[in-house]
Amino acid sequence: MILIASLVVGLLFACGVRMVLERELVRVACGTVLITNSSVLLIVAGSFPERGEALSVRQGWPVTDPVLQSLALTAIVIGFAVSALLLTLVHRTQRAHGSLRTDRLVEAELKRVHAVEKEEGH
Amino acid sequence: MRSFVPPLSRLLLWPSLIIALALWLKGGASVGGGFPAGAFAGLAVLLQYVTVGRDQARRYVAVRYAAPLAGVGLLLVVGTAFMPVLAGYAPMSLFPRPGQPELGAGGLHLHTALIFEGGLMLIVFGLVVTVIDRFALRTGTEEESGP
Amino acid sequence: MPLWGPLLLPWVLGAVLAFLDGRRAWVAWLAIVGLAGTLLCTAWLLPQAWSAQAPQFITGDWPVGVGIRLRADQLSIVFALVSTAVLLGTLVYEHVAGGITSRSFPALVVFLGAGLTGVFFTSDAFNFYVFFELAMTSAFALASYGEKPRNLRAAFTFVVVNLMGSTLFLTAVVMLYLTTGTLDMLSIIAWGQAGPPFALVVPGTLLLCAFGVKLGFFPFHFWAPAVYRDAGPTVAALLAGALANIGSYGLLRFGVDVMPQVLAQARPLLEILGAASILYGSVLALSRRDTREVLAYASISQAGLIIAALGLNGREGLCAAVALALAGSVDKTALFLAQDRGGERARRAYSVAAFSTAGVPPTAGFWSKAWLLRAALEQGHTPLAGLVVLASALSLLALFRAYQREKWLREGAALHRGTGAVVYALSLALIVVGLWPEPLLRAGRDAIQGLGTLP
Amino acid sequence: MPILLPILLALACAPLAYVAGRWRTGAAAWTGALGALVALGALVHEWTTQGPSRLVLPWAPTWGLSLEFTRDGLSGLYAALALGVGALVVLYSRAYMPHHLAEEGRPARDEVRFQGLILAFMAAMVLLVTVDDLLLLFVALDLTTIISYLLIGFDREDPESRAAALLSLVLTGATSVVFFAGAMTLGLQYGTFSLPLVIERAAHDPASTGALVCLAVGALGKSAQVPFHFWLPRAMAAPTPVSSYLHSAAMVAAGVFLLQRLYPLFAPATEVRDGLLAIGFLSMGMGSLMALVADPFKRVLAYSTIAQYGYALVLVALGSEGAPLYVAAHAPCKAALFLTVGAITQVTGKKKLSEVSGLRHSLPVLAGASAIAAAGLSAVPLTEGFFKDEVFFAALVPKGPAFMAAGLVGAGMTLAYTLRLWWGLFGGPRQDVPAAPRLLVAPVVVLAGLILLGGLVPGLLVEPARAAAEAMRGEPSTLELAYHFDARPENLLAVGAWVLGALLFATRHAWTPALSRVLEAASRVGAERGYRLLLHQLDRLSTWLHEKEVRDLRDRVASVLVPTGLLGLAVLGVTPLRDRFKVGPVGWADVTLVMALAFASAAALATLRAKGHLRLVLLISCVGFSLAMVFAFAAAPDVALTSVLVETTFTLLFAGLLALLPEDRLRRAQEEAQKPRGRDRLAAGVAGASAFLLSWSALSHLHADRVGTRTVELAEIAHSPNVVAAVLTDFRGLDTVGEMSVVVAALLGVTSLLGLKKGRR
Repeated sequence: MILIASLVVGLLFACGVRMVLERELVRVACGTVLITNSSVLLIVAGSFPERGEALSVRQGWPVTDPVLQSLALTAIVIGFAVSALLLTLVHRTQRAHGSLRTDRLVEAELKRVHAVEKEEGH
Repeated sequence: MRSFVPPLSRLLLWPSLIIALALWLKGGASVGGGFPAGAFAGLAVLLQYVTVGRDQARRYVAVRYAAPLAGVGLLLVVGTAFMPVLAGYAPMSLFPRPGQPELGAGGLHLHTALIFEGGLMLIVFGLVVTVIDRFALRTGTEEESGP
Repeated sequence: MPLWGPLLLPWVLGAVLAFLDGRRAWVAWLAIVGLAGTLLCTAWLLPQAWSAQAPQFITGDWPVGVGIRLRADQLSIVFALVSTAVLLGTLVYEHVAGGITSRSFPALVVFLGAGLTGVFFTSDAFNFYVFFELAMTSAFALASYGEKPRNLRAAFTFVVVNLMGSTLFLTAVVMLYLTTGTLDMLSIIAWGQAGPPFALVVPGTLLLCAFGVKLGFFPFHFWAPAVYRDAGPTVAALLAGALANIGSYGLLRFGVDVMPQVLAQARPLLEILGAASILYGSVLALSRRDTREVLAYASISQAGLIIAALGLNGREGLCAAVALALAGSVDKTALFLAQDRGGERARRAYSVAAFSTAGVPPTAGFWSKAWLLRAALEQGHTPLAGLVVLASALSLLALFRAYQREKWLREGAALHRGTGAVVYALSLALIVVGLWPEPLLRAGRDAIQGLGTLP
Repeated sequence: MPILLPILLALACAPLAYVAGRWRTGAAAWTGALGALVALGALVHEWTTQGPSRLVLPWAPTWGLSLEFTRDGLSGLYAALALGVGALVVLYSRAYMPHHLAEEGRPARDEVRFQGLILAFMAAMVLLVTVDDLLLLFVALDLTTIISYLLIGFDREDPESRAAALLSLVLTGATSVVFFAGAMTLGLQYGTFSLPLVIERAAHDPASTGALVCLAVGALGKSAQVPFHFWLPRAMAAPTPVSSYLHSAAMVAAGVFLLQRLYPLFAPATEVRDGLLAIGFLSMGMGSLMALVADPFKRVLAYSTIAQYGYALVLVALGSEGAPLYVAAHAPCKAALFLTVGAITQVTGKKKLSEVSGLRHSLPVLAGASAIAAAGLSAVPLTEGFFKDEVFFAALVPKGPAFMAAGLVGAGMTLAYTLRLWWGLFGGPRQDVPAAPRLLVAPVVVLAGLILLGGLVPGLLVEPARAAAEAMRGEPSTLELAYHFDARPENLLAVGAWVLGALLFATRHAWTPALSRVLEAASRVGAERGYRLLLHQLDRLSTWLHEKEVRDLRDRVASVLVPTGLLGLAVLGVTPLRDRFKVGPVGWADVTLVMALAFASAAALATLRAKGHLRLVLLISCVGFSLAMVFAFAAAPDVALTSVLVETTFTLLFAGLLALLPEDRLRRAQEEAQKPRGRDRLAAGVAGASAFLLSWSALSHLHADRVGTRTVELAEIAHSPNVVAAVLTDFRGLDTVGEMSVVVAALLGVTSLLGLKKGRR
């Protein structure tokens, strides 16, 4: 079980990284969501071995670690908030640059750098 | 097709909100809590946006003032967390304290955690609704003015 | 002053400010007064932090580990003081420089302040993460301030790269909990002393990388030049001056305090990374034309100095790391704010901060570099000492090349009285500490005293 | 306490002058000069009435530092020089600066700033010579560096003077950092930075050669000695008062002063002293040769300064008691000559020897006074300069004929270039120019008077020179200054030098062209060339690195994740841990869990192949829902519920975003995005493998007794049957408050990014 869980964590993480490394803003945002998901999975996976009742706990019965659950909840919420922010940022960025591609961002960046250098050169 | 969807969604709004309230109040005892409640309520409003459009959805006060509601929620949360220090307790002391008798009956217990969860609900509701509202607004203007 | 004071004040204030339109002058002043109050409250805690028992409380009075412990030792207090002061200065600058253009700017700065104070005060690994995220999210939202295409570009890069850092940090915290069974830092210290020596190496590595992203040292720094260059000057000052403190504080707190055994093993690595960042930052700063890019690379080199100091054996290196972080924070803020404008006032403030960054007396930066040099020589680590000397010379060259560019001669957008006062105050602080270094030296020495169980 | 009086007075000069300047521009110089003279008076008074003493004030006890000041021969001599020449230069600048500023097109008020800087420099110099602590020495040394940078770059509209300022800053700054490294080594070796203690302890335990070399490098950089000499000629771009002060009596003197102050440390280290000796001779020769051919007057003087401090360095290296005297005798001569050429530039507007001649007719007083200064520089009897060469020769005689010959040639060349300069200015065919303002000439006359006075009454010089030598060498001095009319080697050498100098001057037209060609050729391999080459290469390296540096967002992300991944893998590889990886049992109860996990993985893998954006978003939400299922099966219903709700909201938000984005842009991005690079795959592979192995390792070592179990016990007392709720709202409620603040902060970000105002982009 440990192996399977960690394999899935690794897989989700790898897919997330692969998406973040795309050259398109929406996919980058999707990638961060996957990465967040993988870390939440890791948190919950910590309680796989002893998972049991979470509600109406009785002493001595197996219990899913409530602290891990609350950590997972917090992580989900924070991830959600940040992703919402990222989505709006994607929208604004693509409007400002007229493109969804990250290379356009780089091009704009370089253009500015060259402009500054030219200006300073004189 | 279109004719019955908007009224239906309007009909669905109130039950959804009641479920959200239930999630909030039951949070202490069973699955639920402020966060799911807020998200649920937000989803219910989202449904309104999808079916009846932004202008109709904004008829509700809570929708128009979603962002300030989130602020109120944060004040509630921070207040519940830090008010007890005025009485000499450590921050995040909830009442009744351990050992103090519980108030309330049946499934519902009065506990400051409820206020806390209520704050949570408002904040999450505020976030969801505001983001939706802004997206909806943009969709409207985008069609008019273009990129 | 109870410990929760400096935490509560910005928090409530942030919540209140969230309602208000930050473009109004009185709202900005409210935020400024609130931050100043936070600063005062933090300063009020100084004697307590220096007493035998550092002030602390556990939320809800629950047993250790169940509740969250907040604790303010000397390290926390000095970092909180400097960071809040930097935030305050930046906020005042932005307000008097011509008005805040975004509704939420003051609220976000205050939230950033709350997050930073929380990060410095908490003694619970996951709570650290939450406050860290509070600071980061405020910074994410702030990064696009100005909302020009270049600002948005910077914000996007900043958010995506730092999200990776946050994920690494979250993973590390969870692994700490899974391995040690507790989130309370003091309990983790106790566990680490008893547990197997290599058990915490994995979370330690992840933490190093996570804080590496925040602090921006080689090879985690690649986001920094673009972001510092393209974000607004005030935002760059916030990011470089205040937010980067999380990185140095985190390395000190987790490395020195919580996991000294891991730090001891990581020393060679820190040395290498430090040397690489020092060289990389100093060399790249040389040929840059854009002043802010020069500053960005200079700050990479500063970050390298900090972790090279951490990599040294013995306490002197750690003291040097604290001093470098504190002085560097004020330096960078002053530099980023001063380079925004032309004219005589800006030139003066810039040159003071640049001298401080290069480690030229009488400035605060000199003492911090002197400390590093001292620690390196004490350990017989001559290559590092040589590197420090080299870095000083190169950063002097790079910073003053930027200083001499034509832009400064333009008188048009000179610093006026108000903005000048802010940058002057920062540079004056650098000079005063340079002339009377005792506060900085005390802070550096005492901040380390209570940490960990190093020999 | 009285020991501080001259220092405090010197420190007060600059602010006082500034205040006075605010009132009336012209008052600044007079106030400053008066202040400097009062400080000088206080110094002389205390020196004559009280003799040497020390003062220790508390400063930074954490490092065991205190402010230590001394009043001994060295500090007295150098402080007097700095104050005296400083006062004269400030007065001179009163006459010089208005004209200069008008030429530069700057407001006349900037004069006050200039004078303030000169006075601040003076104060820094006084501080430098009076402190008695290694760290303080460095602090004061860098103060002089900073102020000299501001002074040399005073004409900031002039690119040349900016470049010169930067060069001097970097060169003297870098060398002084090296000095600091040396000082720090010594401080650590002896456990104190207090100079008397260091010297006392060094008597038993000699300082390490490395530290001494570091100290020497700092001093050489300051004193513009080979190979750091080239900043000085360039610094001549500064206004003349700066050159005449900094580059005669103050800044360049600081380096040699340091060596004299630290002489007891150098005394046992003969190798270091031999090195200094060689550098001294080299600077002497190089400076003199360059001075023989240079055309701009100020450059002649700059090279002469390099050469003259080469002499002083030789004297220090030989441990001669005449070393302080040499500096003291040289400074007024050089200052007077600098002031002279400054006056000439102001009157004629010319800067080169080839452009002027015969000025003696128009400027007779200046010609006379500068003749005396020139005589002093070239060690003609009846000027105090004579004695500087006498002590120099006296130090060389015991070392043998080779040294004597070198000294002879050096002194001869000094005479030759001084004659060349003076004759070039005042001799030759007559040129008529307007008279110089009196205030420009008066300081030269005063200095010339002092030079003559020192030459006529050498007894006046003996006491301070002896006291300084005593302070330097730590033993009583027997220095004698008198004219001897006999055939002692010193006299013979002096006469020989005059003859040689006269010969060189007479035949100058014959050898000048050849010499300049040779020197030009030599400059191609010189230190300056090396410095420029180094800088150039560094710049190229910097540009090259910058071009190679990652600028793409993808690479910026990869540069975080790949090193982390590799580091993680490496850590797993090198740290021995028993049973690092456990496979873990899989029972029948786990089947649902495994299935849900398999769903999540399949959906995640499918996202990579998804072409359309909508499909992509749906697949992402599939991953989320599968994970929610996992949480549900893992008995974490709260997490599952929240996860479901979040995923739903999120999917809808994503869909909303897609609706916002222009259709064609989406399509274009979609078509172009489908070209993954090999290294992206590799990066993802490394990151994923590392994430897998690291989580495996972490999950294999779960702590059995986590805090979670305590919370279960406590939940009942906390009046909350749902333990997770209890943890969220009560035990770890602060986390939740923080988390909610994150949400509000994000909300603020969203509202400011997507404002309600219409038409805003």
